Amino acid sequence: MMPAGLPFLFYAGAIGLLVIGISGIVLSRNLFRIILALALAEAGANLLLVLAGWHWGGSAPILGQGKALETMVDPVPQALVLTAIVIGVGIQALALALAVRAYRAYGTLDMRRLRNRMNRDIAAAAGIPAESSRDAPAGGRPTPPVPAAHRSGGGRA
Amino acid sequence: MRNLASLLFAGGLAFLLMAIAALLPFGHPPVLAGGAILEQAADQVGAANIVTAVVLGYRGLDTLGEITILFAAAAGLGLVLGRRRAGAPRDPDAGPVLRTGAALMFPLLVLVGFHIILHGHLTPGGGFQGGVILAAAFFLPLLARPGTPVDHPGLSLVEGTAGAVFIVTGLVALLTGGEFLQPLLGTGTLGTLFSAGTLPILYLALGLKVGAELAGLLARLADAETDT
Amino acid sequence: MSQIALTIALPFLAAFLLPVIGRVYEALARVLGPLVLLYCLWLVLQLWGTGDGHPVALAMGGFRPPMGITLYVDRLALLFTLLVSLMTLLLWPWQRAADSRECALTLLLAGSASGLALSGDLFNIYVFYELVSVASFGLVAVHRSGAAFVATLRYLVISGFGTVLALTGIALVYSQTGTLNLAQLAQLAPDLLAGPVGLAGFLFMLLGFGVKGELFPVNTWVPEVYATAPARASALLAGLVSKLSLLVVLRLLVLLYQQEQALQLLLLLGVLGVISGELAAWRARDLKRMLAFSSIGQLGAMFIAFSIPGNAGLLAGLALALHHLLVKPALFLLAAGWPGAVERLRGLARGGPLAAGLFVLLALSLIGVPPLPGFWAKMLLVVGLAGQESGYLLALAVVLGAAVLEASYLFRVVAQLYHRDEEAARPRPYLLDLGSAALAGAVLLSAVPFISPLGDWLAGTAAQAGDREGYIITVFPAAGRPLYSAAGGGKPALAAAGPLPEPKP
Amino acid sequence: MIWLVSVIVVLMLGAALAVLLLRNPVGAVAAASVVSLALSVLFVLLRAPDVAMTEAAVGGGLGSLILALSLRRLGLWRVEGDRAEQERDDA
Repeated sequence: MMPAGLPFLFYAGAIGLLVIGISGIVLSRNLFRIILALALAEAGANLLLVLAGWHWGGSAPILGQGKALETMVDPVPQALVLTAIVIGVGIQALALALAVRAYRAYGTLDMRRLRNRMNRDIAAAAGIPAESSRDAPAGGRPTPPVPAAHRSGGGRA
Repeated sequence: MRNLASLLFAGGLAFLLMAIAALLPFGHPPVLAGGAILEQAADQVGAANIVTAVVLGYRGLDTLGEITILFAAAAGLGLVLGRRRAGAPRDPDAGPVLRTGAALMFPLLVLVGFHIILHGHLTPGGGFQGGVILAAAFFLPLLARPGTPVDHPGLSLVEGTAGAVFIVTGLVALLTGGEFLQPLLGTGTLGTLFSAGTLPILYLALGLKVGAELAGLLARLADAETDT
Repeated sequence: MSQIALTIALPFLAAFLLPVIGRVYEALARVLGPLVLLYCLWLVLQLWGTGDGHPVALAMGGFRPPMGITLYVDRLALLFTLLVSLMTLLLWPWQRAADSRECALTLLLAGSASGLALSGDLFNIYVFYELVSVASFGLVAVHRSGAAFVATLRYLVISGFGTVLALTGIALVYSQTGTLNLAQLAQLAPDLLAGPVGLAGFLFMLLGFGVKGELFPVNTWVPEVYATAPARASALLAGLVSKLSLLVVLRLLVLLYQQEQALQLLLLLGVLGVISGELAAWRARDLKRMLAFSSIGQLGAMFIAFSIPGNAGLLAGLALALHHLLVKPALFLLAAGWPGAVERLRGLARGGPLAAGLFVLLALSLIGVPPLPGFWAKMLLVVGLAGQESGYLLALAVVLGAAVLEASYLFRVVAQLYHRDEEAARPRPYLLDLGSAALAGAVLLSAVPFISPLGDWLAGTAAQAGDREGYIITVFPAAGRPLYSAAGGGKPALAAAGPLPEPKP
Repeated sequence: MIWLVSVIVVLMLGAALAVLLLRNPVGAVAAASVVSLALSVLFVLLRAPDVAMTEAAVGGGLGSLILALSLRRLGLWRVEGDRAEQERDDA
């Protein structure tokens, strides 16, 4: 017989990870933390997916160990999660590489500041005076300059 | 304003998630496609580890897509980070303890990695897990001696051919009258090393590809001086 | 018909081998991608010619549905596979062909886009969708400026967020039904997915798969990416990839969620997309941004069309999508050669009369001026909306208002282009882009006399795509039920399966 | 069983919160790998040994390695953080 609270605990873990991750993605301003939060939310979704095929008292889906087929848990979600984990780490690596380059270019990891700088560069490339970028902070100081060697040419013409 | 909107959005999603959590079938899943696979995997694929049968057999196209995503991520990463500047300084060597440790660990990790890959159709483990270990094995010496030049062409050769082996195995089935990615060579005896037809070959290709891709990715990320 | 899988496999194979071949024989690597795409194009055309127009289901790996992955080839999927090969070939990054990685990513985009069009499996759609995303990340960052990196990064974070939502949605659907096969899901949906969990699954999948379709709350990446990416990558994303996202939403709606709540939700998001996109486009001061925002608005109109119950909505949505697929990339290519801000386009028509003329033609069609094809697409939407109830009438008002806004901002650009008494600005030379745009304009014009047969053909395609029963019967021919349960365990579908080995005790 | 699961779930969620709340990025990376390891234990309990191995190797090992390497490239690899600079990043 299954302990009453057990599946609930698993689901609470999955939903909890998802909620923490999603709020981290949406509310955090530090780029590095957003990337970490993305991984957390993904882990929560993976756990939810494995739970979708799990039942109490099941055995691992491996033949030849004396377990009956009927007791095995659903192998499909496990295969899906294998795929999802590997996809997630690939995207994470790409995100970090981009974050490194963005940091080299603008000297900050603050998403809002990065966005302002980017909008300014885009406007400059299009030949619109800088004041038109609505999101620019009123009288906001630009971030401290990065060493010139690390600057890879902000806006492109 | 924007902050408030995103707060509301996140809050709404969180509330929705918690609300539906109460409605989920706790631990009583409807096993539909999975049940059919459990019943027939031994006959159709012949892998003792049914997850492997699903990953490489029933959902082989997903797995092809997945290694391709890793490939795309590695290519994108190379595109973003650029080439190494000529004459850029490198990190100093690690101490002798770490160097010797790395030298000792290398063969061990390679052995474990291949073992996990080649037994993926029998026991838990397989191409991804073994590939990660292989990548670690090749990254370890780099960590101990940052001056060692990374053989990126060699890695991309392994990566390319391993990926091609995976696809060509699938294409052979297509050209001999089957469907794309259909397993070949029969199923063999369940539970032995040479069983499950082409699955171990596919897993080996997959493991090598994942290993080479991750090793290249790690090497690029570790090299602090790429800039073009 | 099995060969249709080659449109997925061959681009992947070529992309894997490209770096290896490039080291040995560079000239071959340079033409390998276009050659493969040409072959795919030829293959799809041939299959089109030999097929009888009935949908076909292919079991990947020889595993019968619902165990294996199914590819579903109907007229719509075949059309999209054709368009994928054609568009990637036309928008191939010729100018930057030196970098093999960019070619490889474009090939991957083509292969995964074909996969997305063909796939009949929920998780397989997710995988190909992710591959499209990851390939496009690399492609939009190739300018390697700081702005491009930040834009790509924001695009990546929003896509990653969408990934999580889509995966959650799939998990919810799986927890209700225990299958991923779209045909089987279509059978089970009326019983199992009509509840709140199923609907929440739809919301999550819609938001997740809507990121590329520039759906309302998850589209903030659009203007930045299109402003910083190379014109060809922007054209591919706005023209092709967004339509594939629409295709996924279409399949979900038709097969899984023919419920009023799901349609209302889509209608709401579509209306919000139209309003926010067109208003922002009207306020935009540079051309690329304007095109990007207007693209959000136009895709919103397509979501509105899909939310109309019945085949009329599908037809309107498909017509709008195909029209947009032709016009928007061409506009992006034209904008590539022009200086960004609208004020700086002054008198450009004298320097480049062909480009300016093309712009006028495409803009007129986009606004919906008869007798251009854009008019007929909008007409279908308006007629479809007019026949519906209250919420749809509001959407009708929004669509009509959006057309007025579109006309106002596009004419602002045209007025600048043909401004007389100023020093004429000169466009940068860009023959290749201009040629592709001219091709689109020519296709647009030559479609005018054939509107009626084209419309009939499209109506047939939409009817086929909207045929839920047909989908189920094609995938499960035996009386529309899953084979394994009908046959009670059934025989293995694999020809290669040997005698049954006993599991070891 | 139920006690084990509840301890692990609490540990996992606590570490997840720590990922978002810790000021020091190195600490956040460490917390993220704790989440991965706790998750892989949960996967073992859920009878998913393949997934558990992958999560431990990819999430716990490789993911943390990638994060650490990029932290080093960002110049944020310091255990005792420089307060002022971090506040600039977090602000």
